[in-house]
Amino acid sequence: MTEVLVEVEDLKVYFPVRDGWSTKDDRQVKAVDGISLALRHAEVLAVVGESGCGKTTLGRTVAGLASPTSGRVWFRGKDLATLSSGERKTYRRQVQMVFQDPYDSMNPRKTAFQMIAQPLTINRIVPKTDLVNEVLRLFDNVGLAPGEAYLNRSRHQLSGGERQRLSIARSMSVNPSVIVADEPVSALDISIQGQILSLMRKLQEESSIAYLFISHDLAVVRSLADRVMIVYLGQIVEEGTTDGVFSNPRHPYTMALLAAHPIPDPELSRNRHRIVLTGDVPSPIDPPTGCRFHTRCPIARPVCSQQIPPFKDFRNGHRSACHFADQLQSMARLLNESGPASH
Amino acid sequence: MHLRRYVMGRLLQAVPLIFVVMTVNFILIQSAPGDPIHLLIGEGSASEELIELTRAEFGLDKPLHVQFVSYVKNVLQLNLGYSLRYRQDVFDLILSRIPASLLLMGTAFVVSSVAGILLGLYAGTRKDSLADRAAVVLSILGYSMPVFFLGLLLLTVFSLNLGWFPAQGMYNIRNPQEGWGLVKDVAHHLVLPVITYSAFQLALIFRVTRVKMQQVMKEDYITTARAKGVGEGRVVFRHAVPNTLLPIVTILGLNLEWLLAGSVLTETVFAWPGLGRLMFDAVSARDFPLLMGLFIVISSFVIIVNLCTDVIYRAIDPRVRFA
Amino acid sequence: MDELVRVEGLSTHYLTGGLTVRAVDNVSLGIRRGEAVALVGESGSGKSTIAFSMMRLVSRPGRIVAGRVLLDGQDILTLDDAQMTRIRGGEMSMVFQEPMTFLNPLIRVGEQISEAIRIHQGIRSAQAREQAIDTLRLVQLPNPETVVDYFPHQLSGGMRQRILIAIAIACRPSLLIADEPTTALDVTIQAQIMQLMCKLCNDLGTALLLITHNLGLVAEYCDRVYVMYAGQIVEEASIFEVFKAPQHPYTAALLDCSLMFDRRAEEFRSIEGRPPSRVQIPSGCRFHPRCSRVMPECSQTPPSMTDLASGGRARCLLHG
Amino acid sequence: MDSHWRLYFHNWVSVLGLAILVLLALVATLGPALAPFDPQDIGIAYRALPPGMVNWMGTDELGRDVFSRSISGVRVSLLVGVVAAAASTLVGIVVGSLAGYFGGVFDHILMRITEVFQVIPQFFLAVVLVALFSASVFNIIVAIAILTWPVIARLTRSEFLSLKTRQYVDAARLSGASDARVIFREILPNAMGPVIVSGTLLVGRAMLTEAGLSFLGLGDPSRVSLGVMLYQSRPFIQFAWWAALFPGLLIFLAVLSTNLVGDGLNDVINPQMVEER
Repeated sequence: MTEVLVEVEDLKVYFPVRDGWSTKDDRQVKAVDGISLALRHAEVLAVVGESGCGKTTLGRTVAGLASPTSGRVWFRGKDLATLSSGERKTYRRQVQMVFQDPYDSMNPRKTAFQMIAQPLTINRIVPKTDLVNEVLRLFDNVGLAPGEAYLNRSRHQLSGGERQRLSIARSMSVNPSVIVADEPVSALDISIQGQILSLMRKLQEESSIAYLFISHDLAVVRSLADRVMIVYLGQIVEEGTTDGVFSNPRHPYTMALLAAHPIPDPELSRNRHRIVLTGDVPSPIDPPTGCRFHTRCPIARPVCSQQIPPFKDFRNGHRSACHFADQLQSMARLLNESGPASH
Repeated sequence: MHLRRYVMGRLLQAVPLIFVVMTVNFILIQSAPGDPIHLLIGEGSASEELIELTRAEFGLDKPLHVQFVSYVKNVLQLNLGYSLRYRQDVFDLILSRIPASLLLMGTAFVVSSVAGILLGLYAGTRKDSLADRAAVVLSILGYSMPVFFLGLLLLTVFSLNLGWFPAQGMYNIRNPQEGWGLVKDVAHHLVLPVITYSAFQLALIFRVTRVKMQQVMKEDYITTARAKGVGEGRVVFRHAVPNTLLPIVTILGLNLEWLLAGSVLTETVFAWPGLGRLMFDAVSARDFPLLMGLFIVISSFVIIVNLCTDVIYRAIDPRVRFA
Repeated sequence: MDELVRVEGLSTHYLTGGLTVRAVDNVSLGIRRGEAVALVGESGSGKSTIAFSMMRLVSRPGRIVAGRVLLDGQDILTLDDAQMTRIRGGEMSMVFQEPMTFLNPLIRVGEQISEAIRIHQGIRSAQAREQAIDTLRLVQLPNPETVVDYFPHQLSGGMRQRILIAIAIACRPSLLIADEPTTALDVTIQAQIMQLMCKLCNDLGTALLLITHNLGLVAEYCDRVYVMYAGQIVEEASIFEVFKAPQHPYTAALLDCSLMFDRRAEEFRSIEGRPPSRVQIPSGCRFHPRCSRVMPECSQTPPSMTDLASGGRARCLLHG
Repeated sequence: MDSHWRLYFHNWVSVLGLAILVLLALVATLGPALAPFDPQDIGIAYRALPPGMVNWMGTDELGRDVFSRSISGVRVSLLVGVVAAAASTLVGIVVGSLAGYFGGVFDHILMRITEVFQVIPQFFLAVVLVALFSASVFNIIVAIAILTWPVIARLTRSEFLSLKTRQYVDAARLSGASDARVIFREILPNAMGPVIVSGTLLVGRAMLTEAGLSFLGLGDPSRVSLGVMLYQSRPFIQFAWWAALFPGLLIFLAVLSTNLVGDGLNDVINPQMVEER
C-alpha cells in the first residue's frame, strides 16, 4: 500500500447563517457533515456532487483555507490541529490548490511574473539571482512558451487557458505533494479543457502528485480519476474505484447523476434509460432525516426517512450508503422502468 | 409575520442609541474646559443661588457616576436645563420652535424628493441625451453650492434688491394676518428658504435616482419584460421604477443628517424661527444648556427617523418581508 | 417545407471605445414549424447575440447593421415598436440563462406570468390569474395556487427556471428561443428542465431554438444543429449526421474534445491556439490558425457556405 | 494605470475640475506672495470700496482688501479640507482593514461605533464640539475628522469583506503569504479605488463643513477663512455685496472642483461599462 498523504476523519465544517437583519440566528449551514477520506501518494481522488453538496468546502479545508468545526485532518500522519506554526508552513507548501475561476485567481494588479515569483520568494525556494530563470522554467513546464513573452502580462492580457496554466504553475512552484483542484476546467471552453486536463495528467505522472479533484463533470472525472467519492448534502453516499462506481453504481443518487449527464452522442443518449429526479436539493441548513437523499429518491421506502443508512462494502473498497445497495438493480427496474446507463 | 418581531427588535436597538447620545453629551459636558456648571446654566451673570440650585439638581458636587445617573434622570424627565438668553426652560423653548422647523423641512423635503426623483427617473431612461447631460451638470453645481451662500445670493437678489419676497422670518410681524391671509403670508415667506434648502437635496436625490435608474434599466429582468412583449412605457413604470425607488427610501433616511445641517444654515440666513435659528442663537450667546438640549433632541429625532425608514424599507421590500 | 423563421444575412455589431466588434457577421438560418434546432458555439462566438437580434432586444452599444428576420414571411426588423411588442412573447418568446436575475424581484411570479397573457390576449386580471395558475401547472410546479403569489426569491433555482419557461410559453408562441437555459443549474435539475421544455414544445407545437455550448444537450434534444465560430455559422446539419460525420474541421475538433463517461479517455483532445479575438478576426477562413487540416489558401480565401451531398452545409474550402 | 489616466482626461468636465483644483492649490501654497495687501490691514478710509483697479475684489466693511483676504481664505479652506479628509481617510482605512480582514470581536465593536456615528447628526456634533472646545483651525479639523472617519472605515471594511473571498487571496495564502502581506499586497491595493474616491469627495464635504461652522460664528477668529469672511460681511451685504460674493464663489469653486475630480476618478476606477476581460 502506498503512503497515505492526507487523511480526513469525520470532518464537519459548519458556517453560521447570516440572515441580514435578524440579529440572532443559531442555524448553521452544514457544508461538510461527517466526511472521511484518505488520499494516497500520486493518486487522483475525485469528489463529485452538485452545487451546495460541500465539495468545495471539503477541498478548502484540506488545503488549510477553512477550519474544521470538528473532526481531524492528518498530513503524513500528523494531526494538523497539533502542528507548530513552523510545521504548518511546511504543510502549506505541501498542499496547494488550483481554483475554478482562473480570472479571479489572479490579482488584477500583478503580472504573471509577480504571481509566480511570490511563492518562490516567500518560501525561499531559489536564490534571488535565479528567480527569473526559475519562473521561466515553471512557465515552460506548464506550456507557456516562449516564457519571456508572458512575464509582464496581467490577467486581462491572457486567455482563459493561459490563466489556468499560470495558476497551475503557481501551485507547482513550491513542489507540493498534493494539489486540490476545484473544478479546474469548468470555466473553460471545451476546446481548451483538454489542454489543461492533459497538462494536469502530465504533471501528475512526472512529479507523482496526488490530486483531490473536485468536479461535477462525470466525463472528466471518469478519465482522470483513480477513485471517486460521490457526495450529497455534505456526506459521502458512495465511493470506490472509478471503474467500479461508473460501471456498477451502488447508490440511486449515483445512478441518477449518470442518467442525467448529457452524452454527446444522439444514438446513445436517446436510447438510454433515464432517472429524472424530482424536486430540488434540500437546504444544507436543515437536511432531511434518515437518508438525506430520501426526499428525491425514486425507490425510497419508509425506512429511508427514519434510519441513517450504514455503509455497505463491496469489492475493491467500493462502498455505498443505501439501505438497498445490494438490491438496487432489480428495484430500480421494478420502480421506474429505468436503470443505470449501461453501455 | 416577521415584520412585527423586526420592529420590536429595532425599537429595542434605538433605546441604547439614545442612551449613547446622552452619554456622549455627558462626556462632552464633563471634558469641556471650564466648570461644567456653566454648560448647564450658561456663562454670565447667573445668581449664586441659581448656580447652587442647579449644582444640587444635577448633583455636580457628587462623584461622576452619581452625576451621570442624575443627569440621565433629568434628561429622561425632559429636564434639559434653563436657557439664560431666553429666560425659559430649554425643553419648552425647543418645543415651541419645532413647528416652524417642521414646516420648512417638510416642504423642502417634499419638493426636493418629488422633483429629484422625477428628474432622476427621466434622465435615467435617457442616458447621454442633452437633457440628461444638462441635468447632470446642474446637479453637480447644486451639491457643490454652500447652502448659506445660495441663501445669501437669493436673499440679496430677490428680496433686498427686487423686493419680491420678504427677507426675514416666517410671517409679517408688523401686519399680522389671520386665516387664509396668514397661510398666504407664510407661504410667501417660505419660498426663498425652501428653494435654498431644497437645492442641495434635490441635486443629491437626482443623482442617486438617475444612477440607480440607469442600473435598473440594464438589469436582466427588464430584458425579460421586453421579451414577453411589454411596451416601453410599462417596462419603465411597472418594472423599473419600483426597483429604483426602493433603495431611494434608505438613501432619503441616511441623508437626513444633511437635511438637518441645511436647516440650521438656511434658518440662520432667513431668520426662520425654527430649531436651526435657535441653535445659531445658542452658539452666538454661548447658551450651552440650550445648545446641549438641542443636540439631544435633534439626535433623538434622527434616531427615530432612521428607525422609521428602516422599518418602511423592510415593510415594502418583499425580499425582506418574506425572508 | 413549412419554414417558420428565416434569418438572412444578419449582422450585429458592437461599437465600444472606437472599435467595432462584429459579434454576428452575415448569418443565415432557418427554423421549421415545431422542430428543435440547436445553435452551438463556444463563449464569444456570437450565438446569444443572434437570439437577441431575432427578438430585436439588442441594446446599445450593439446594433443590427444588416439582414432580415422573416417570421412567417414577414421581416420583423421593419416593424414599428408597437407591432414588435405583439410579436415578442406572443409569436416568439425567450428563456434565459440566469433564472434569478431574469425575474423581477418585486413582482409576484403569478403576475409576471399573467402580465404576458393580459398584454397579448387582452383579458381581465382575474381570468389572467387563472390562466397563470394553469400555466404553472403546465410547467409542473407543485401547488400552483400557492406559488402564484410567491416572489422569485422564495423559489429555488430550478423552480425559477420553470417560472421563466411559464412566462415564455404562456401565450403559446410558435418559436421559443432558449439561451443557455440550464447552464446555471445542476445536472439533475438540468435534466428536469430540458425534458420539460421539450415536452411543452412538443405538446404546443412550438419550435425550439436551443442556444448552448453543451454538445450533450444538442445530441439528446435537437433535430438539427447550426455550429458557430467567430460570429459565423460554419456548419449546418441534422443531428445524426453531425455526430456521425462532421463536415467542418471545427465541428469535428469540437466533438473530438468532448469526453464520454462510459469509458476512460487515454488522451485529452483540445483545439490548439486560442479563440480569435473579437476585434481582430483572422483573414480568410476564421478558423484557419487553429485548424488541423489547414491549407495554404485558407488564410487567403474566405470560404462560403456550400451545400453538401449529406444534405447539410459547411463553410470550408475542403468542400470546394 | 496609463489607460486609466487617458480615460480620465477623456472627460473634459473632470479635467476642468482638476485644473480649478490645481489653480486653487497653487494660490494656496504661494499665498501671501500673491497678495497685494496684508489681509488683516484695516483702513477706515477705504471702507466698502467696490471692485476696481486697486482692490480687484473691493474692500470690506473695515477696509480690508477682499482679494488678499480671499487668498488667505483659500489657503485655510483647502488646509482644513485636505488635512481633515486625509486624517479621516487614514484612520478609516486602518480601522476598516483590520475589521474587514480579521472580523470577530474587533469587527463587532467597530460596527457598533460606526452605527452610533451614523445616527448622531454629524454637523450638530461638530457645532457642539467646536463651541465647547474653542474654535481653532486645529479643533475644527479634529472635529471634522472624528465625524467622518467611520464612513471610510465602513467602506474599506466592505471592500475587504468582498475582496478577501477572492481566489487570488486564497492563492496568496497558499503561497505562504503572512496576514500582513495579504492585507498590504493583495487586498489593500485593490480596495483603494473606491476609498480614494470617497476620500476626495470628503475634501469637499470638509470644506463645506468648515464654511458652515464659520458661518455660524464658529470659525477660527485668528485666521482668515472663506467662511469667516462670509460670516463677517453678511450684515453689510446690502452695501458691500462683493465682500460676501467673492469668498462665497471661491468656496463654491473649491468644493465644485473636488467634487468634479472625485466624480472623474469614480468613473475611471469603477468603470461599469468598460469590460476588462
